[in-house]
Amino acid sequence: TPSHNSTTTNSTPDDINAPRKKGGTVTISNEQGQTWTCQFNPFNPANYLESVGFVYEPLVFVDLLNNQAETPMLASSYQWSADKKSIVFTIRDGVTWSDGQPFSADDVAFTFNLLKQYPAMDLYSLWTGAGLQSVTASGNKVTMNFSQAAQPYFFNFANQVGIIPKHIWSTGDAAAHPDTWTDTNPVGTGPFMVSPCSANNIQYVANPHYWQAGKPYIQKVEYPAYLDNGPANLDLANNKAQWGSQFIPGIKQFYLAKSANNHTWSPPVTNVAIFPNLDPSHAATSKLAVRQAIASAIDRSKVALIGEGGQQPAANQTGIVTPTFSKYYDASAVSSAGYAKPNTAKATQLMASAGYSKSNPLKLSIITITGYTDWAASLAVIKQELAPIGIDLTITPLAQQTFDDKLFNGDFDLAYYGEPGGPTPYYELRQILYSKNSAPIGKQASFNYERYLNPDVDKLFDQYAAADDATQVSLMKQIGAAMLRDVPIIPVTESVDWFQYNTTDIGGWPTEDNPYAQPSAFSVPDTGQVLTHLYSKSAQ
Amino acid sequence: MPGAPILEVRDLRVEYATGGGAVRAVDGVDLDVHQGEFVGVVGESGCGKSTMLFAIARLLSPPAGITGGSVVFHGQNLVTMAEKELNVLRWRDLSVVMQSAMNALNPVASIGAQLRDAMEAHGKFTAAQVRERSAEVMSLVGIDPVHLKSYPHQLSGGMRQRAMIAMALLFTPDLVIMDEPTSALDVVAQRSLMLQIKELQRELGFAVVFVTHDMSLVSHFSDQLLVMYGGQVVEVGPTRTVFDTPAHPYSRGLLDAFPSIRGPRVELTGIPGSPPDLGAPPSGCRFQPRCPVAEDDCRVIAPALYQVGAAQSRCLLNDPRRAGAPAAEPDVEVGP
Amino acid sequence: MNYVLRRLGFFVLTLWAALTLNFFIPKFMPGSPINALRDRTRGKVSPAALQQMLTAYGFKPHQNLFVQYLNYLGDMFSGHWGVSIGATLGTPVSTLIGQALPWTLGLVGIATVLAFVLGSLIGIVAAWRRGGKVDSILPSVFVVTSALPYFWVGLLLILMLSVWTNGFLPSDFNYDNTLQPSLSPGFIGSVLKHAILPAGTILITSIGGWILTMRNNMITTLAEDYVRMGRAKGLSNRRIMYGYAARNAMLPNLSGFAMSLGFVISGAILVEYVFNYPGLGYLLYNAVQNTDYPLMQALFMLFTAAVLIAVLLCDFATAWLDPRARAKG
Amino acid sequence: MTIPSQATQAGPPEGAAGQAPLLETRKLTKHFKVGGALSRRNLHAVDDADLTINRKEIVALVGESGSGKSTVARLLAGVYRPTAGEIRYQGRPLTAMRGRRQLLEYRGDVPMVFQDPFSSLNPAYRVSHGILRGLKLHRHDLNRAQRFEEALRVTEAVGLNPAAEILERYPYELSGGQRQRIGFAQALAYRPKLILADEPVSMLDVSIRIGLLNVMARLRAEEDVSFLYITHDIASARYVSDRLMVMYAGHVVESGPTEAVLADPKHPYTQLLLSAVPDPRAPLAVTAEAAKGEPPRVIDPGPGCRFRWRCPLAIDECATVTPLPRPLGPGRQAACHVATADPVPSARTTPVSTSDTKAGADAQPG
Amino acid sequence: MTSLLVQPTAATPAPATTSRRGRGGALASLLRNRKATVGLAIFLVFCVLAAVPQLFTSVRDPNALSFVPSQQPSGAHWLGTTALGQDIWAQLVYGARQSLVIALVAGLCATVLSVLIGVSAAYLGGVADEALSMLTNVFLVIPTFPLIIVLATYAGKGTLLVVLIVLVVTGWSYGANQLRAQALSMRNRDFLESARVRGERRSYIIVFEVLPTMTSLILANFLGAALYSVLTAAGLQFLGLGDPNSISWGTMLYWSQSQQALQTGMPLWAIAPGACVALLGVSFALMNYAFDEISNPALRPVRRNRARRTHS
Ligand SMILES: Nc1ncnc2c1ncn2[C@@H]1O[C@H](COP(=O)(O)OP(=O)(O)OP(=O)(O)O)[C@@H](O)[C@H]1O
Ligand SMILES: Nc1ncnc2c1ncn2[C@@H]1O[C@H](COP(=O)(O)OP(=O)(O)OP(=O)(O)O)[C@@H](O)[C@H]1O
Ligand SMILES: [Mg+2]
Ligand SMILES: [Mg+2]
Repeated sequence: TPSHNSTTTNSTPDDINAPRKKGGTVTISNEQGQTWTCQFNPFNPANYLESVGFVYEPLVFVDLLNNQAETPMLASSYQWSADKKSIVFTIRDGVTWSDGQPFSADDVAFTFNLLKQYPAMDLYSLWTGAGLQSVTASGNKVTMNFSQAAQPYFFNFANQVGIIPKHIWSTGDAAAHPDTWTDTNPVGTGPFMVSPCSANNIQYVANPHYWQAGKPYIQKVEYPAYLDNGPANLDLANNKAQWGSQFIPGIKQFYLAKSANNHTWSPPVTNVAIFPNLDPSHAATSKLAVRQAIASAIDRSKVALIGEGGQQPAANQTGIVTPTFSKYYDASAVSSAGYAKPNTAKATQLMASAGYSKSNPLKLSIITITGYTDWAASLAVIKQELAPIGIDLTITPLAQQTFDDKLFNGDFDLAYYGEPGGPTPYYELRQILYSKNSAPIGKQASFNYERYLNPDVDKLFDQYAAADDATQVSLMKQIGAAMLRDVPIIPVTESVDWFQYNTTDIGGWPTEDNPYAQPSAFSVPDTGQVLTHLYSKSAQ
Repeated sequence: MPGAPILEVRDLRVEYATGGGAVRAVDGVDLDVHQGEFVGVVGESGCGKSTMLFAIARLLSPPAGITGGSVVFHGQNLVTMAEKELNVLRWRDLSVVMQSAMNALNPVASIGAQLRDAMEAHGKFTAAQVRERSAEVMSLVGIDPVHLKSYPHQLSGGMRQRAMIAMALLFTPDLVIMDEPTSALDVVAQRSLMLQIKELQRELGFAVVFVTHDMSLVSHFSDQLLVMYGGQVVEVGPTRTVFDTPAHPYSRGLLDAFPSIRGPRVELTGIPGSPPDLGAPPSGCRFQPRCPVAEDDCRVIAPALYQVGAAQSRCLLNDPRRAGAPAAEPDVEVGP
Repeated sequence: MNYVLRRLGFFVLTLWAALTLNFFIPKFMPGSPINALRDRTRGKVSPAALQQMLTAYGFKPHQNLFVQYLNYLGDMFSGHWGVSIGATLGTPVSTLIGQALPWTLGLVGIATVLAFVLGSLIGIVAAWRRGGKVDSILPSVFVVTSALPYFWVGLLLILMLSVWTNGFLPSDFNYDNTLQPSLSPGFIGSVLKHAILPAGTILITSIGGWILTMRNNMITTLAEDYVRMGRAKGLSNRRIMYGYAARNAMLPNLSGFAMSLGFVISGAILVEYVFNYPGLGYLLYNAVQNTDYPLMQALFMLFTAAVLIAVLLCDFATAWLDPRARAKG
Repeated sequence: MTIPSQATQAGPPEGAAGQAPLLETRKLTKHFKVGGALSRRNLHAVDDADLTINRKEIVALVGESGSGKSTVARLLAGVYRPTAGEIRYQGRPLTAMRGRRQLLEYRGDVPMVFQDPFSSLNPAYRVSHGILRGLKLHRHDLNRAQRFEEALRVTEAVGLNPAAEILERYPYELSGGQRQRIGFAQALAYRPKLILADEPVSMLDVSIRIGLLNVMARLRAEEDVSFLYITHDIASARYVSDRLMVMYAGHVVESGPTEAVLADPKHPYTQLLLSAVPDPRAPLAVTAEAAKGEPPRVIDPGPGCRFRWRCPLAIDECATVTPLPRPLGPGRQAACHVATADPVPSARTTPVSTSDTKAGADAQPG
Repeated sequence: MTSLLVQPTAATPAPATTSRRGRGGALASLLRNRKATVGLAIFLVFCVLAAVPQLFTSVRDPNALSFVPSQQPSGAHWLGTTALGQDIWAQLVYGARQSLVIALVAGLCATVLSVLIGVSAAYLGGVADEALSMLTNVFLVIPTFPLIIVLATYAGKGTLLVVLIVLVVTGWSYGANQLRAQALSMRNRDFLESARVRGERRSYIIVFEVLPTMTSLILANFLGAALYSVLTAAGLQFLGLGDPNSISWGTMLYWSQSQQALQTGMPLWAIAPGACVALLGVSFALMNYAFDEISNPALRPVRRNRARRTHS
């Protein structure tokens, strides 16, 4: 039975893990468009980014950027059953809550059972979707039983759910309605505590009871509220803030050129793609030749360069994000399918086979979201590239809500959109391609907006859960092949985890060479990892 | 009339500056008012009566301005006086009653407040003194002092006019200038107000310059009558003289325009035509275009005021040289 | 009394109409808070959980519309405005509004009142010195400033006093983030410094209107007989200017002032947006962007009620200052 | 120029006997709601007014401001509907007229001339506008050219020359007198039987007034038009009218041949009114205080004479019983409990002495 | 309900018409006024830009990303290029059309609506008046800009049509109120009474007797509504609630703001379109004010006259 014992997985260079002296402050610049509400309920999706990772910690941290490398957190180890329907966590000893109370397996079981009681808190549908049946604690062990193979959900329950203290959440207001409890003074096991929070700024201070001895090195984190990118970027450029997580237009001139200590590394994690409407009611886009033509015509690197200012890499037709998930990527399949390079001639020919030409162009409209300036720029490039093959593209930017409405209900020809991902391409592609995620036109589809219905592909996804590593890789390659064959969506660029950082005083940042966590401040619980790695140079 | 006049107006000229050039609304008016005298000023609408009154009281504001002449009141020339000195004299010695009391009373202040205003501008008075004096003048004009608390719109037209007169009499001035104080009123109310003014004048001894367009109204009340036409005085003299033997064709026309309720019914003619445009007055005699007895040289020669008996008239026909009568000095001063 | 009742009747009716509009407009618009929240969580959280979550926070779109309407009306009046279901999910709307209100009141309110008072004063003086130097250039200048777009003036000010001068004046937010709110001089100084540009923007764009209307009213009033009467009475110039002319000229402006509060709010949105000022306008902008019905509705009601109350107060003030208005009833 | 020829003639003119009068009202009453939507209070603008206008007759209606004169005119012109009572035109009740057609016909026969020459012409149009519109509505027999011809004719008929040029002008280009003549011309264009003239000259300068009165007299003589001449200037009423009606607070208090009423006013109010008229040709008769007080605004009145507060002759009965018009001499009526048919002996010599009164001004009903 | 009414500050129409016609028509007197001439000149310049933009720039598709992004002003690009590579001057020129269309169409429609509702309310009186003025007052009091934002955000993609509708819906009430007050004051004017007594129909009286006398107020209202539309539409587009694909000044502002033009050294990108909005607004405001001066001579600039000097 394969088991993961995580103590060996960390292979980062020594200097990164070398002990540091404490001290220093990090300021995060991550525009939220609103002032802080000072609520830290880790199950409130509007503000869990400010508590999970900082205050609340998961059982195991999974590093998406590093082949799912795992770091044991509140669970020191775990053991799957053979059928992967049951998992036993061994809970770490010697952990205390930030209020000094001891942490135990009870807290873990309490947390998961609370999610059952309050479905609103079950953000990842563990009890309803993943088939979680029971969570029990005994001694320092916590056992979770599932009705089906649950390996793909490991990422969700082990990595994403922050563990909360029973002694707080089982009394008073918190017990009465934990789902809407404001949790203004969060007590967690994480490296930081909130002190104080105001509408304009959250200040975190180091948790003196933190279980990782000597950590965190950084003693204070400032998280100011920004209403707009402009000032947030300005603070980054001036080193008023050291940790940035948003798009900076003209980043070279505006940010990198300002100081040699300003750096950026934005690793790709998912795709931004053209979603064609595959429903037969949409005659043109449900035609394979048309989709193939589009996929062949678009010069993805040009879109990435002009539309995204080179800050996002080009995507490929398999939908496997590279280099992040290169392990699942089959480059030869791509070239043999003819999508390695843009091919206008082939595209023109395909269009001709569908009955369109430059003189008799196919009129298509593509919806996108108002205000996504980089997307608009990308689409402008795409429009220019599609014109010669006989597609007259109209770009229709919509308000977010209207866009969502049309997208979810299938009321579009083409849509420009990106979906969330996970530790492997499985998560993103299953959302997009799995037929159960679809819905008839006029009904809200949950993820499969293009309405791709292919039982064979469904089967591939179904096998994935119980499969071992190698099989999983092969399954993903097969799914990539389906992407090349059916062109259900047309990935154009890869969306990234925006990340800018300043090294004047702060060291220990995740880098391309040492991608120990997703680097953006909006990736949880990765923030916790970053925060325990950062140190102040002046304090050394 | 005994003694020197308290008000001597000489050659008063007023112009309105307009886009289309100056409008001379008052053109060389002379006027004397003696102590306790009642001087009636009549004329058609737009002939410059109000303008003249405001000029006398120095109340004109742009675009109107005095362009010449003098107004000597108690020996001081008001035209050249500084605003400060003028303020001392105003209301104590010279008060004004305006054409429409509705507009002349501040709509947002009570009658009492407006009386108090006037008093406080001219000295220190205790609240009690103010109250007492206000009640006194209100009773004088026959209004219950409870109305001191009333606002202008709460009073009837007649009461408003009386309140204005009460205000004018606060300091028992020597001269009260009245601009058609009765024209908005009914015949009955008009009559009673006129009688009251006359009565007060007899009691308190102030002089009145009373403007109206209704000649018959002043017939019983005024001592001197001044007939204005086109910004000029066309006839002036003792009231009875003017009524009995009007010398100017315009005065005659005016008198002919009143049907009587008691005399024999005769056909009247009125005066054909309309008053002159003061921006471009006709050459020669201003009345000449409407005059039934106009002669050729009326169009050329601007007549002066000629003495005709006790009165003076601005008509060439009254020119003693023309009539062969002994030459009188043109532009003789008003008054006997 | 009758007058007061009539005005109150109007107040209630208008508020009701506005509230009803406020209730139905979002109902018939596309988009839903769930979708907005999905976007916000970058799709990581399952729609089902979000649905549950919103229900937990009191969002019940499937209830009978009429019941919803009645509940809504009741809640609006009783101050149970619910909790935000947008980007600030779970925060009581009253808290959010409570946080933003002082800033808007402080910045926009003071700037607007200042513009009104200063503008009126300048207008009065200009009309009084009719034909003077001030009066001859004043209308042209302020006709121009009164037609400038708020946001553009804001951008210009930012460019000139912040960008070109290397942040001589802060161009965003209400105070320096590094400071903790307190009554310390440093904090107050920071608040004031942050307020200069947005307040200046409001002042520049709104003062012109007041100057012009006040000047025009004043000119009309100065031609009234009672002003002349004041002179005839020998009153001092000051007394005539303020006691007679200005007081009367002010009356028609009062209701205009109340009405203008509505425009203030619109200006506030743009100004707060340009200067990233965390006030009510910004809150509304965010609420709309995030389909935050409870917040939107509470704000909308607040704005309407504010304008209505202002109108009502100005009505009563007018009635108090103008006996004629009282009589009309 | 026509001297008011009927000056000496008393009673209805020729052809009246046996034939219905041109226009007649019975108990004409108009109440207005006052004081807002919820109020039930009524202002009695006109109460039980009987009046008769014969062919080729000028009837003057005099009274103080607010006595209801204009309301009568508007009732007759069909602007207001009577609260009660009846208007008969050539023997036919107005209420019997059905449809726009018949009503238009009536309007054509009985036009109105307004008091204010400055606001009775639409400033946006040339003065011909009103006349031509009127012709278009009421003279279907005329074509465009004929209508213009007719407009020229009536303009000349009211003494405006050159008519063609004047019709082309805008109202502000005319003097008040000229505008008021246009008002008459408009009315005349319909070939009316009766012109309702509501204070047609009171806004004009004295020098112009008489000219318009002469126009009225001439129209009656030459075009056989009757007039209801509303005024508060009794002297001018005497100048043109055949019969005189005096209104006080919504009641017709006295009526009769003009000369007769003036020579011997029966109602104390008429006497007061007469005494108040200034007459430069007669010496001032009294120095006594005139009657104080003002006419009441009649809101929901009780019974009794409405003049009683100001009346020097008031008796107890006046406060309880509303006096009805009583015949007092040939063609004459007065609504007074006290008045007698005998001539008041002193009326001519000291006409105002009767008004020497201390009637309480403050006792008016509100 | 009437005390909400903002009494029109313009003089009553009768003298207004008088003084204007007196000197040869509204246009002539407008031309005599300096403010009006300046306003009109600006307006005409924009009209020309809107009518034939291709005369002023060689760029044909100003939204195309045809140039090197973020260039400073030069001979080739008078105002430089945007961060996306569009010619700013060309966008400015082509943007005139939409702003102008919005101003004129929204202004016109709002005015028509104000006239319809305001005048009918005043003239019909009674229940109709109560209902219509209630409606007017509700729209007056409801804070319009928030309403506009809500409407524009949800009503689809913020196309020109949506923006226009929203502007009209929210822009008519002020004028309606003014016109109602004005019409109410005229309701019992003798010339209307005269028309009624003449036997005219109600509709004729409203259209042919009442309206012509209110032309000056209606025109003033139109200018006001146009000004409101220009500024509001620009504000909306600036907030990103317009159609970001359209070529208009407000949209330019939106893009420049979202690309932080001010902070990234391209101030012209933000300032120039704003200046155009401001200029167009100013032109309407100038004409409107000039109109006020023309219809109310008291407001005109005075030179201290000769007369006054003699005794001051
Ligand atoms: N502001 C002004 N601008 C130009 N001319 C004016 C102005 N005010 C008055 N006038 C002219 O001055 C002349 C005299 O006006 P004034 O008011 O003195 O006449 P009036 O005799 O008092 O008339 P009324 O009897 O109507 O009161 C008139 O012809 C009038 O046209
Ligand atoms: N439409 C109306 N609504 C309410 N009250 C009215 C109306 N018209 C007239 N009244 C009232 O009816 C009474 C008589 O008015 P009317 O106009 O008939 O008087 P009048 O004799 O013509 O007065 P004047 O001489 O002032 O013209 C007055 O008290 C007036 O206020
Ligand atoms: Mg006058
Ligand atoms: Mg009347």
